[in-house]
Amino acid sequence: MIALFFRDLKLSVRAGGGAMIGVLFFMTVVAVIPFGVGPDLNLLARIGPAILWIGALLAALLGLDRLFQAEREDGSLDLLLMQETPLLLTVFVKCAAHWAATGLPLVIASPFLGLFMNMDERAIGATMLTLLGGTPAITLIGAVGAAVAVALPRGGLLVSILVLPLAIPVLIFGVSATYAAVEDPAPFLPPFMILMAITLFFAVIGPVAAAAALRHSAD
Amino acid sequence: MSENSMAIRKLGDLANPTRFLALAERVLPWFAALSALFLSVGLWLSFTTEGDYQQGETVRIMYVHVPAAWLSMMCYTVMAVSALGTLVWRHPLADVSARAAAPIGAAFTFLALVTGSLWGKPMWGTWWVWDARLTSVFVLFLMYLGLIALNRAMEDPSRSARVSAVLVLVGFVNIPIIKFSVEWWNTLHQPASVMRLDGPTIDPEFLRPLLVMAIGFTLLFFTLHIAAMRNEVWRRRVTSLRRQAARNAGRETLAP
Amino acid sequence: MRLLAEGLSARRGEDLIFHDISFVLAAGEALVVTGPNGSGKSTLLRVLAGLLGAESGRIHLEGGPPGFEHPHELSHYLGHRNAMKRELTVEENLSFWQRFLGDSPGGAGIALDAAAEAVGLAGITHLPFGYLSAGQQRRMAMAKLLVAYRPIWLLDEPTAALDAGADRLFAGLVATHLDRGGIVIAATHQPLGIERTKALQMTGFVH
Amino acid sequence: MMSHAAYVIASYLVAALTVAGLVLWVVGDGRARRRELKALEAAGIRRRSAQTAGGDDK
Repeated sequence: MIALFFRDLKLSVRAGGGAMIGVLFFMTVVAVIPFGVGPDLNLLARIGPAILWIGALLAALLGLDRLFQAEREDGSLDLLLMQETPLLLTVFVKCAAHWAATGLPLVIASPFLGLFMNMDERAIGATMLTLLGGTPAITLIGAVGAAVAVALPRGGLLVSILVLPLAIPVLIFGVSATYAAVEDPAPFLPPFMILMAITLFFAVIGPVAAAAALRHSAD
Repeated sequence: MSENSMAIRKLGDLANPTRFLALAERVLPWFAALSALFLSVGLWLSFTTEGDYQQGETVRIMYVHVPAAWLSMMCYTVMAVSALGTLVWRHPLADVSARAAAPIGAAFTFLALVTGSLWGKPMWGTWWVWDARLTSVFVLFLMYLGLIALNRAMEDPSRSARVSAVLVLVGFVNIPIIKFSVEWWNTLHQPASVMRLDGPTIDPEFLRPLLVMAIGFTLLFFTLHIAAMRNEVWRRRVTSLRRQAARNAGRETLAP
Repeated sequence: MRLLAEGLSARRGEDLIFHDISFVLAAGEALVVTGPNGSGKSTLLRVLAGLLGAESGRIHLEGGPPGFEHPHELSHYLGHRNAMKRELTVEENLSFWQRFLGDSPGGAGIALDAAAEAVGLAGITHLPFGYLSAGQQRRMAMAKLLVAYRPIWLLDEPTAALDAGADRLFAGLVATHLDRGGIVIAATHQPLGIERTKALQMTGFVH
Repeated sequence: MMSHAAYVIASYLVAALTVAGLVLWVVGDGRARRRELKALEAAGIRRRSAQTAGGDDK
């Protein structure tokens, strides 16, 4: 299993890997926003956390469709399916590797983009923390979509369409926890705990559902 | 006629990567030593000269910020010229040069952005504003990263060369925008004070360390660029040798 | 150890691909499945590998190691595709599968270099897999069968991209595996050149 | 004014780190490539001629 984790990590940083593309997409999306809403620093500071979250959500979805499709195309998926090791463990490890290669860089890049958005230190810290807690959930939800769409040609867009509605709760609680940390009356902890609960929930449900979808997609 | 063929041979010689490697071997130590010399003198000067009465100590940030910003544009210009070389003259080293320059340019642009940010906080009270100069430099940074990603995404360098060359040339539009953004738009960023048609307006007290640092950084860039080009030539050699090895492998062992 | 298939039939969509196939293979025996295109050779192998559900019938193992319910957990499957990553070196690919698959009880895989040697491609394991020719890639995929031990080999058109020399080499590998008490099921157009084989002729259905 | 000194030091530090990173990358990359060439040469693989080996594999 450790071997699988490191293989996927290696693949994502090798030529054509998705690790760097995700961060680049994140930066580009966030950089485009001020052109749209105008360079008003106060406004940017107010909407900054939300924009970072939406950007991270979109960037995290970017490479997800390849999660199982690449394995299927070269026949590795057959071998992964055949083993006595539970398939959901395999799926979970693949998700972990995918998150480490694409989700974690987003979390690390978010403070820099927070500065661009004129956010203060508190807001940046809160955004980073909520992204750290929330992006695994996006990956795990995305794994289900990727598993469902694995046998489809041009499944890439479909994965985003399938996954985005499911990821909305993550977005809601991620953003509200961040705002709760910045604005005084609202407490930070309750929405953040709900966010963590969502992540844990999908850490269980995601691999199970993805494994079931993979089993039935075989032909 | 013989003159013509001589010229062609000359061009061919220049294009020969083996020649380039030999040349690089010879000039690299000199470049490295010179840039180290200029940078250390520049560092000494930049910490011993007086602070500005208006900007105080922070003026010292200028001595790294301005050279880095200058290099971020020069590096892109080098890449654009290389891209022309790839598309028009089909010079084999041109693509090598463009590829090797991209990460270095990205690093210097990053440096310009960070030092600018560190300068902006005490002067303007904010890390970042979305004014024309800063935004266009940030766009330049994204372009560098995009080009690096494009170069990495394509396995075969001879095919990706033209594609990325086209992209580099299209992106060159950004360079004059960066240069003149401070004059065309009313921005927070101060206007140019060194590279002006009517001579520098900057006090000689600051100009001296700045120039020495700029020369040092430029030399450093060329040192790194030549070394990175050499690495790229080697990398391609390794690739072609490996393909050759793969072709040879079956034949020996299975020949009856 | 015996591998038994009883009354297998499989369906793809609405179409019945094959019907009522039974065989028994003891340790050291090979089954060569032949038949025209579309007669269901690949489907049969995928059913045996547990990748497709059988419409009816069952596959089971007698006298196998305890704790393994399904024969496919004790099987290598070499499909049409090689299950190797182009971006990684041969060595990285093989060592990944060696560590990921692990050995089944009753045997041990051989070292990577020895496996590359066995398929006649020693010395190029440091190359990215994508640099190899189609035949070399296929041979490296066969090396995968050697680095982790599995008693049952399920081979789908194993020699499709191979030249005559590699064909013989592969027949040698299969023979060695059979000698050690393994079971081989291979679907193929070409004769494998192995003795001690049972034959299964797939006819398919005429529509 | 003390805090301003911190900004100056920070920017020089970032500059030093960036330059050091670049130099390390270039040197390390060069070392690795040279090692690979050596290994290939030791394996007895040689370039057919200086002309064709510009990396543009035909």
